[in-house]
Amino acid sequence: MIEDIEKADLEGPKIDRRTTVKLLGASGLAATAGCLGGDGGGGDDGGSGDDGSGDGGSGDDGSGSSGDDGSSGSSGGRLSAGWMTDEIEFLDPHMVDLGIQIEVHSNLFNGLLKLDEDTQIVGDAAADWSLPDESTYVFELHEGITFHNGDTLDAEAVKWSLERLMGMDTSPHTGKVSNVDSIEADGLELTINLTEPYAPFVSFMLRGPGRAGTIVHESAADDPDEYARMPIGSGPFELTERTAGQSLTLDAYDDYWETDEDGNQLPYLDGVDIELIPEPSTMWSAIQGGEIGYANLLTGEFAQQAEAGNSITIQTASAGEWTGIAPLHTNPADHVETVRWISGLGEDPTEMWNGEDIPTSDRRVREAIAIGIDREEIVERAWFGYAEPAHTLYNPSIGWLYEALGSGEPDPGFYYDPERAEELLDEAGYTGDPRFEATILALPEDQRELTVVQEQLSEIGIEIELDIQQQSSYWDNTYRYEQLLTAYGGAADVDPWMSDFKQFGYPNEETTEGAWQRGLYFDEDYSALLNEANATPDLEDRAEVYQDINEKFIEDAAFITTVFPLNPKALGEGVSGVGTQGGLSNFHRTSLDG
Amino acid sequence: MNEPLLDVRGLTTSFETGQGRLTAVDDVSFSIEEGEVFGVVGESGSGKSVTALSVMRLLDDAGTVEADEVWFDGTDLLSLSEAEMRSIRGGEISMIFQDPMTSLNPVMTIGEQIAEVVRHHGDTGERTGFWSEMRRKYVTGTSTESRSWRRAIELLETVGIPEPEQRATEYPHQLSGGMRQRVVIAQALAGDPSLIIADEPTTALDVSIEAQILNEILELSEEFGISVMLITHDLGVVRETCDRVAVMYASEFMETGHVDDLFEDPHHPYTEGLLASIPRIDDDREWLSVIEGTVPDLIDKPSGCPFQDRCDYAFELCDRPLVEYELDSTKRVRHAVRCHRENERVRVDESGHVTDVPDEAVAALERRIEAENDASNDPAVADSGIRTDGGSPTGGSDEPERRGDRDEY
Amino acid sequence: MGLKQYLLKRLVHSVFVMFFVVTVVFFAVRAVPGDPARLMLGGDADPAALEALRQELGLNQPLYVQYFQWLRRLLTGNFGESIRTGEPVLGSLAQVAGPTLSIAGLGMVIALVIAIPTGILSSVKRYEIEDYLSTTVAFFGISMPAFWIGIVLILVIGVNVDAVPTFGYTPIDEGVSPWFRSIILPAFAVGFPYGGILMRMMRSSMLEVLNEDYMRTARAKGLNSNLVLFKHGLQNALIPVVTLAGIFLAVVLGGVVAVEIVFGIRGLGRLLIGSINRRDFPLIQGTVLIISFVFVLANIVVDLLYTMINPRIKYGGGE
Amino acid sequence: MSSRFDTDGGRVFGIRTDLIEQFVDTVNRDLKAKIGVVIVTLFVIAAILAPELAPYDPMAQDFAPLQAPALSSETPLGTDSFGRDLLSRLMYGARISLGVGLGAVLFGAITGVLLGLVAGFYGGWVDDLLMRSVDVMWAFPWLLIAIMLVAIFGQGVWNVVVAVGFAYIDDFARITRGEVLSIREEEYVLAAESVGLGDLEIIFEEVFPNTVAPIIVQFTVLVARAMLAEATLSFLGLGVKPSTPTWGALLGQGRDFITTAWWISIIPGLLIMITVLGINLFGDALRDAFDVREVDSE
Repeated sequence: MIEDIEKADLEGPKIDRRTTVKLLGASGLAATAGCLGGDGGGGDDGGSGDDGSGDGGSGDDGSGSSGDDGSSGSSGGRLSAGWMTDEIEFLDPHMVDLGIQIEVHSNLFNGLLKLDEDTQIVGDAAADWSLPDESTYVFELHEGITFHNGDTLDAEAVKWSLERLMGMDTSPHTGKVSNVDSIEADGLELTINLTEPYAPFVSFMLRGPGRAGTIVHESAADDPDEYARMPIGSGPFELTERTAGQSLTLDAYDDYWETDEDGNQLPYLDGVDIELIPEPSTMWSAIQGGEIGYANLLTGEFAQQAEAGNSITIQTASAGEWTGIAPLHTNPADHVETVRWISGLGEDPTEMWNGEDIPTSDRRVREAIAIGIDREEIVERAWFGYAEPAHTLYNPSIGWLYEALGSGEPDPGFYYDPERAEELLDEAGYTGDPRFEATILALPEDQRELTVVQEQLSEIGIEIELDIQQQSSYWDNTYRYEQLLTAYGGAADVDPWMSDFKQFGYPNEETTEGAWQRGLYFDEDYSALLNEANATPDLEDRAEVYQDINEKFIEDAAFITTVFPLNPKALGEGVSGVGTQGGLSNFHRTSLDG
Repeated sequence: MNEPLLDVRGLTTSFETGQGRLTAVDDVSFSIEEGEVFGVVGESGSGKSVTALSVMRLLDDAGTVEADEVWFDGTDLLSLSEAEMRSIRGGEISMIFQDPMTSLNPVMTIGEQIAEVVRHHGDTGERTGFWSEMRRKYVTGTSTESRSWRRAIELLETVGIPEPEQRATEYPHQLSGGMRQRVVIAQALAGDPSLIIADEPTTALDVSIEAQILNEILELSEEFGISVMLITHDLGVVRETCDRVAVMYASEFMETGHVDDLFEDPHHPYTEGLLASIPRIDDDREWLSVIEGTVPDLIDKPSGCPFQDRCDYAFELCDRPLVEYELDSTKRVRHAVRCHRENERVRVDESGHVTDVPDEAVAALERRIEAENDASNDPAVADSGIRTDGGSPTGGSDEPERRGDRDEY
Repeated sequence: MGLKQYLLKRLVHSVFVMFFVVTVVFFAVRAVPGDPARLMLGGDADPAALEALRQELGLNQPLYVQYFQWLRRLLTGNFGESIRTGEPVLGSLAQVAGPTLSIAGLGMVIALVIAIPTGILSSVKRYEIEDYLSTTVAFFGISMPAFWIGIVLILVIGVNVDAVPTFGYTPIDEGVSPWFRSIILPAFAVGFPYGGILMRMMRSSMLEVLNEDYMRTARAKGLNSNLVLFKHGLQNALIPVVTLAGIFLAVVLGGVVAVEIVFGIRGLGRLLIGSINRRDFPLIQGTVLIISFVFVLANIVVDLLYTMINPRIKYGGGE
Repeated sequence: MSSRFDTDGGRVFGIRTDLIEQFVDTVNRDLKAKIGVVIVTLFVIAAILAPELAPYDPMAQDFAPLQAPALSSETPLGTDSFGRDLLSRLMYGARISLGVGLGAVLFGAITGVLLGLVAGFYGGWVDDLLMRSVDVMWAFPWLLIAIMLVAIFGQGVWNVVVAVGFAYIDDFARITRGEVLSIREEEYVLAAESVGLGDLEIIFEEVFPNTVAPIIVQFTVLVARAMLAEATLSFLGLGVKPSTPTWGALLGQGRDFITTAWWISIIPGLLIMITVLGINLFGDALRDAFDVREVDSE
């Protein structure tokens, strides 16, 4: 059962490369129109513009069967939805970086582009777009889009939003638009000039995980705090009430512009009441008892229980998430200035490694760890099957690349081979018992996975101690480089840039490359390849470059990938049409039976 | 002669302890006349208080009380239901306890502590149900207009407390020790009793006010015609206040008689010892040093005289079960002693020491013990015996001792 | 000492205690690793953005400057704003006070309702079946952490009884019945362990009272056993229980935090944990101030209550 | 003699032997005390001998996950969600749970008793200062301490010991101070002073031994509570390291499986309950032996 879903999930969400390549104006052919979006356009996608379709990434009914559920279920009503979090503090898309927040604001905002249920990039507010040259994007906006306060969403509004982001000091996403040279707005036509060709740019323009392209209303400038609390967007729902730490009330926006294939106005629901439920067992009780009709996340053990019954439907989706372990490549004290900059702590790096052996600085040790881990077992034991083994870095949400590298079986990749791992360790000179000891710094949510890893590594002679810390101290301590291993990962990564540029690139203060280096992997060749890929908008060519990047990544064992989590999302009885692509919870086409 | 107010026959009280059965009161009989002050004197731990509590049936489950009879004013207290007994307690019979600090409830006003007795035993027309009482205690307080409260103030005045209206609203800790004991007396009077059992009423008090309090008790009981059972370890107090007195030792009554007879002509060696220690009896602990030896263990108490180990006059009969010997009835009231030295067949010399124990003395004693055992082992026999001879514990059938039974009262 | 004087003295003392608590907290939370700016930017952040945000939040100023600024504002009744959301701290505190006070309050009532009757019953029927039963129940409460009781309650009652929601809090102004139903399970989870402790205290306290002379006096007055027990015994037995009830407030608070998480209710406990986890300094300081205020206030209330039910004690006595 | 206990008796670990005799007496007499002693001893033995007695390595994920208890199987008490043997984990857990419980209370007791002794003995401003600090500690949310310790040192046994123990300092300080105040003016203390003994000697030779009984009683009461506090901290992610088996952590971790694999949290729950019961009975016996009132009315 689970295998089926995963398979379907992995086969389903991929960019139709033929189409996307054409739309993105690759192979030097300029000015090819990308005719996308919901109403009436985009021939060969067949309903792919939908935000929520029947069963998104879930296996049972196959994907893409959006029509039936959507049109028949426009019965209205309110959905009560559980959100597994303690708090959703702010929803200003330019400030938000957490999946759980993105999941909410994907219902409140439009982006220029969006992910459809097959995780393909399609137009959102943009009905159409073209690339007159490799560094210029021209977007044609839909007509009649309005913000929740009635203001018109036109090119001028998008320009304002992007320029706001460009001017922000404190946004984590400013870097995503730092290549923008100028923006011109003319009615519904928006022209963005980049300083140079920049491949990831199109992903940044996605609503939700793209972060940067989500269109913010200009009232955000008046009172940023209030805007972050009660944002005004143009999405199918507007936020009308919130109780901090407890609930959010989303009401349908009556003048929402989008309609389904039959011309029914979206959304179908009258509203969504989001309840914040931080405790997994409570979430499970709540959906089991029917108090909520939707859970944005169930932990694996409860998802299994749900699938054993038949009243609750589980939809799994990769939220562009990957997990792994960053090994310390080098002594931080040898790179004082660089490490100072990366850490942002305003202090010199630790000198604790001076004269100390750093086992993980040896490529063979890193590889031994990487192949000493049995990812299939991790998936079963730690994730209850709700994950895919990550034999390399790029997650299934980046469909085109995932597929190009060999999908579930990338080549090269890290594959479980404990004998080889022990040989490597022998070669590296770690022959004792234990071969060596290491501490791994991690977050509470990594606990299950690392408990399994710990046991697996102890079998090849490496004793791991878990140092589980709360987020607050984890983030600081990861930049102190006081442990050999750091559990690390990413989420909502829909472009390879989001997974590698800052994480593994060669540190560069100008471009922020390598700004998040957890392992201090300083390799200029690797960096050169990344930059080459970033300057290659053509996906096929970019994928070619990525073959090399991947080879280098595996060869150097730059990072030890573990799994791509698949978030189980639960739909209560009678609830259908939640769009869970990219790990989102889009209620655009959600309906309630009866 | 009138029926006595209280007539107790064969009272035995015991407690089950971890180490065995503790006999706190062992086959005790006594009676109290109307208007009489009856003293019970003995060391601490001799069972005086337990005797009183047994009569009041206040020992709860902790102790087992057995008695042939406990007659009070024509009713057998043993046959009363718990509810009927409650109307006796605090009403017909009230008690004054030793330490006024601990025997008064620290969180209730003095007025209410007295008034509640008035309410429960008087005819005030006030409601005494559970919820009415709880309301008074926790919600509204006692109305100062109520009859019970006014009566409480009267009583405070009667026992000589100045500013009674003010005092009634105060708590026990705000009063001096003497005042507190007056309050206890007022409380004892509140139910209009015919008998007050005062258990060491002055022990916890300063010597200087001891006399005042005793006088208060005696004057009031005389004024209202109340009998008093005064429990004390203080022979001086007994001599000054009591009409009759019983000397208690190791859970048994050793000698009972008129206070003058007892003081002038003590027959029991223990009584003699006590009297010898009078100058120093203001302190409990001094007693032991006067009479050498220790009080026997009351747990699994052996038969025979409990005093024998300490007694200068001990002889071979002392380990036989004790029986009561009535002294020559030349006295106004009965004078009884539980000491085999009083067996008329036993020869005693000038100094009081036993010189000869003839066989017939032993035989007579055995017969009497046997008879008593029969009586107590067979309820029918015991019952009939009690009816015919007025419930005498000495009610054996053995001739030589018959005389003791004849002129009782 | 008069009541006013006493209250004044206690108030001064309380302010002193609270001042020290928050001062310690002020410096302690800043000494601990964890950068609010980084957390705000979602963990991964570019060094430049971090620096800019720190500047904006005033986190780059010397500690003592920050401290005195905060103190000065506090003296004017300004608790500051959350550095995370910009919302006034006082507003957030007002919001969470309702649920926490409701749960803790009802929890205490439940604890007392369990503890006092069973404690009395258990002492009166010492070594009888009633005693063993109540003691077993008490031990059950004592030995189960509140969060676990909460989870079991949700699974057993919340899922199966429609009238009782499994999570969330309904404010009382939306109706007493929905409010009550939303807090009954969490309150029970908090109150049950507390009740177990109180029951044990009540039992031993009552056992002691039962041996007191004044109880014998009461029986000697001819009062029936209920009156003896409840009119004469109860208040005396409550005296030590009341004293300790205040001390055990910490137990309740510890329980409330976990229970709030289990029931998805945002109260003081979760606000505290959340604000610490996010290093939202003004919010931490505000929350700790309120919690220490509640402790200190509870202490005063317990003292007053103690004085009320124990007429032997003057204000400020008991020491 | 006005001292509470005869001070002439011998001492073992500062506790006079007459107290120990009294305790042995109580245990001999009272069935409940016997049960308490048996339970406590049993668990302490299991804890100490866990490495010898436990059938498997408590960390080894060698079995199928979520096996139900079956006495005849390899894993008589079942397995957890990682396939670890629960019996072994519970045995090792006894070690840490009891250790943390004892350690935390010991920490609180040592600190609190010292504070209380000094405050009560010297009185005056020393007393004021120390007792006000204790007030501050009391009003200081101990969860905050737990969080900060974890932030600095990461999860671990010692954090729990310190954080939980911290909350008990004020209990011990107050009790000790109260005892000291009542003993302070006793003849033998005054006598010791007049003989010219130093303060330290008086405090530890004369004063402390006479405060020890109520402290021991409080100690037993709190050990049980400390074990539960550990469970709550583990639940909040502030407890011992996640792989460390403690009963509290097992109870908390098992909550997600309570409908499918009840044994994971019910069995440690029962063990905690039995231990708490045992410790309480043990404490009751101590209390009876030392004649300490559980609650002081004044």
